[in-house]
Amino acid sequence: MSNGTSNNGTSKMEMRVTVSGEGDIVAARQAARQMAIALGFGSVDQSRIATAVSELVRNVVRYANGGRGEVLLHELPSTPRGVGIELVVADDGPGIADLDLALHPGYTTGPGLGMGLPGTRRLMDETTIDSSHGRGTTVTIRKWHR
Amino acid sequence: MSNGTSNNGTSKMEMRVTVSGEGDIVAARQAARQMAIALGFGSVDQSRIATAVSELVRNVVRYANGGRGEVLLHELPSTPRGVGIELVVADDGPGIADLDLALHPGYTTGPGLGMGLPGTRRLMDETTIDSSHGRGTTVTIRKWHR
Amino acid sequence: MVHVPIIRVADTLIATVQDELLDSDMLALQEDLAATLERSGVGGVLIDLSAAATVDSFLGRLLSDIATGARLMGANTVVVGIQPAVAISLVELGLDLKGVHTALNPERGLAWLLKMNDNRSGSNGRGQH
Amino acid sequence: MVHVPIIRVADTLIATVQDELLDSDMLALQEDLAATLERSGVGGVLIDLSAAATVDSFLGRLLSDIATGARLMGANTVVVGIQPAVAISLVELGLDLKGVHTALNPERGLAWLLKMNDNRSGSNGRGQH
Ligand SMILES: Nc1ncnc2c1ncn2[C@@H]1O[C@H](COP(=O)(O)OP(=O)(O)O)[C@@H](O)[C@H]1O
Ligand SMILES: Nc1ncnc2c1ncn2[C@@H]1O[C@H](COP(=O)(O)OP(=O)(O)O)[C@@H](O)[C@H]1O
Repeated sequence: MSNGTSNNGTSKMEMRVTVSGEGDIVAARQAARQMAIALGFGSVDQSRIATAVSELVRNVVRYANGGRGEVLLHELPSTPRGVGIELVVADDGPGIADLDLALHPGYTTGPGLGMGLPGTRRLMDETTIDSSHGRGTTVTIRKWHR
Repeated sequence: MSNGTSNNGTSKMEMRVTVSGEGDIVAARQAARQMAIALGFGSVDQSRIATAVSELVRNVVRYANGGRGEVLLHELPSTPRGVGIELVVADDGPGIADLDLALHPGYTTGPGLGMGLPGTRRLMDETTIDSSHGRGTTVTIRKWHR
Repeated sequence: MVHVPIIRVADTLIATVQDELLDSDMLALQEDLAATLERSGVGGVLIDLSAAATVDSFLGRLLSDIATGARLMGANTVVVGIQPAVAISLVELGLDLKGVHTALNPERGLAWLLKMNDNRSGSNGRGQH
Repeated sequence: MVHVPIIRVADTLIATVQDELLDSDMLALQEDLAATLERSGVGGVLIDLSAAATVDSFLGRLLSDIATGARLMGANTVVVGIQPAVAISLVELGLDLKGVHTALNPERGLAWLLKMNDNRSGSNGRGQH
């Protein structure tokens, strides 16, 4: 794992967590919570964000090649919707062949509950999944607060 | 939100609610209930109509560009079926790519339950959805009473 | 933003939902109830819906979520006073508020909570639902 | 690797989960609890989650598995102290920890275990859930 934080008057906050094992599930959600706190998110939103990150990074550890991937965390330019945080969880693994199926609650090809992807969608304001068979998986999630 | 009501001897009742945020979900269903009461609908029909409008306007807030759209409410020319109310909920958003899927109970691409469109169809006498990918969405619903 | 007041009566938190609340008002109520549960340590939550003229799928799901969340924290929830017209609309919408215990009025709701709580700390039951 | 301590108080094993544990720490706790249950022959397990700021589907399922495993060994499990924010997130994630008994705090949790144990050694129940 490696973190890099930069935050001064003009630039936006940004962090990166390299994923290579189960310890990085904890590292990534701590980084996410830290940034959420810095951006002024309340405790319930902090928890929602940390939970979603935990699910997505565990998927990288479980399903990607060698459990390797990367998490990018950054502050979004503020919009009428308020302050926003974006997290991008990416890997070069086998990808998700049938996305509709993977988003179905209870669907899993592993040892899990199959709630990670559908749950993430409910926990966050926006969830985009870019994946196809053999091309790796990139999940981008966003949350705003007023 | 902006309301305009006109009702005299010859012309039909008409209202309009501009949708730009979650407050307009409440505004639109209040307008719908008000018109339903004025047209003599009973309390259960009032509730059915308000519930359907609530679902449709929340969809605009959630899925349309910038959560913007419009609700037109009007009295229908009376027919053998009796007095009728028509509500048109329209937006210029991304549209619905697969309407059959969207009408399936439980299908959702957002944080909801996926009951809005199929439920609306059950609550109202007539539901027409005009939408396609990239062309916005217009849902027209009608209810009559003797 | 409208604040839904939460009052504590003996071992129960009571929230009376006004009519025509915003989604964000209800989400705030969810957070308030959870935080108050933790602080107060009471065993029951009663939500009075008798003033709500419209309950849609958002509010319906939120009521389920509040009840499930309270259960995870160790408290029971009862929803009381759903209007007849609202009940009919909810059914047609396709919601049945599964997992949410309901009662006709606050008295009956409180009686149920009392019974559930006796079961939890008392002698004869599983206090589960 | 972080070791979750298990202490025995009368007829109960108490495990206090720290924040930010690894999956493998929790799997080790599951094994430790089962082994300690067998050795000690106590009738109850209390898991205190009040320090856990994040509970995801892995931990949620593990809690269910621990409770079910303990039951198979003849002991009851109660999970106490789930934080308000965690309860709301778990519900949105789609978990309700069905089959896991919960209580607001250790006192209430112990009272429940006591009652369940009375039922076990008494005449009217098997202390099941
Ligand atoms: N990063 C990924 N790479 C490859 N497949 C994935 C990835 N994330 C999810 N999947 C697939 O999607 C399924 C559903 O994921 P999810 O809803 O998180 O549940 P779970 O992780 O419990 O299986 C997984 O079982 C797996 O088949
Ligand atoms: N106005 C709209 N613009 C774009 N997509 C929409 C709109 N209304 C509905 N949809 C799509 O149809 C799906 C089903 O809608 P609905 O049945 O109301 O359930 P929900 O709103 O809970 O998702 C939505 O998840 C969304 O993908």
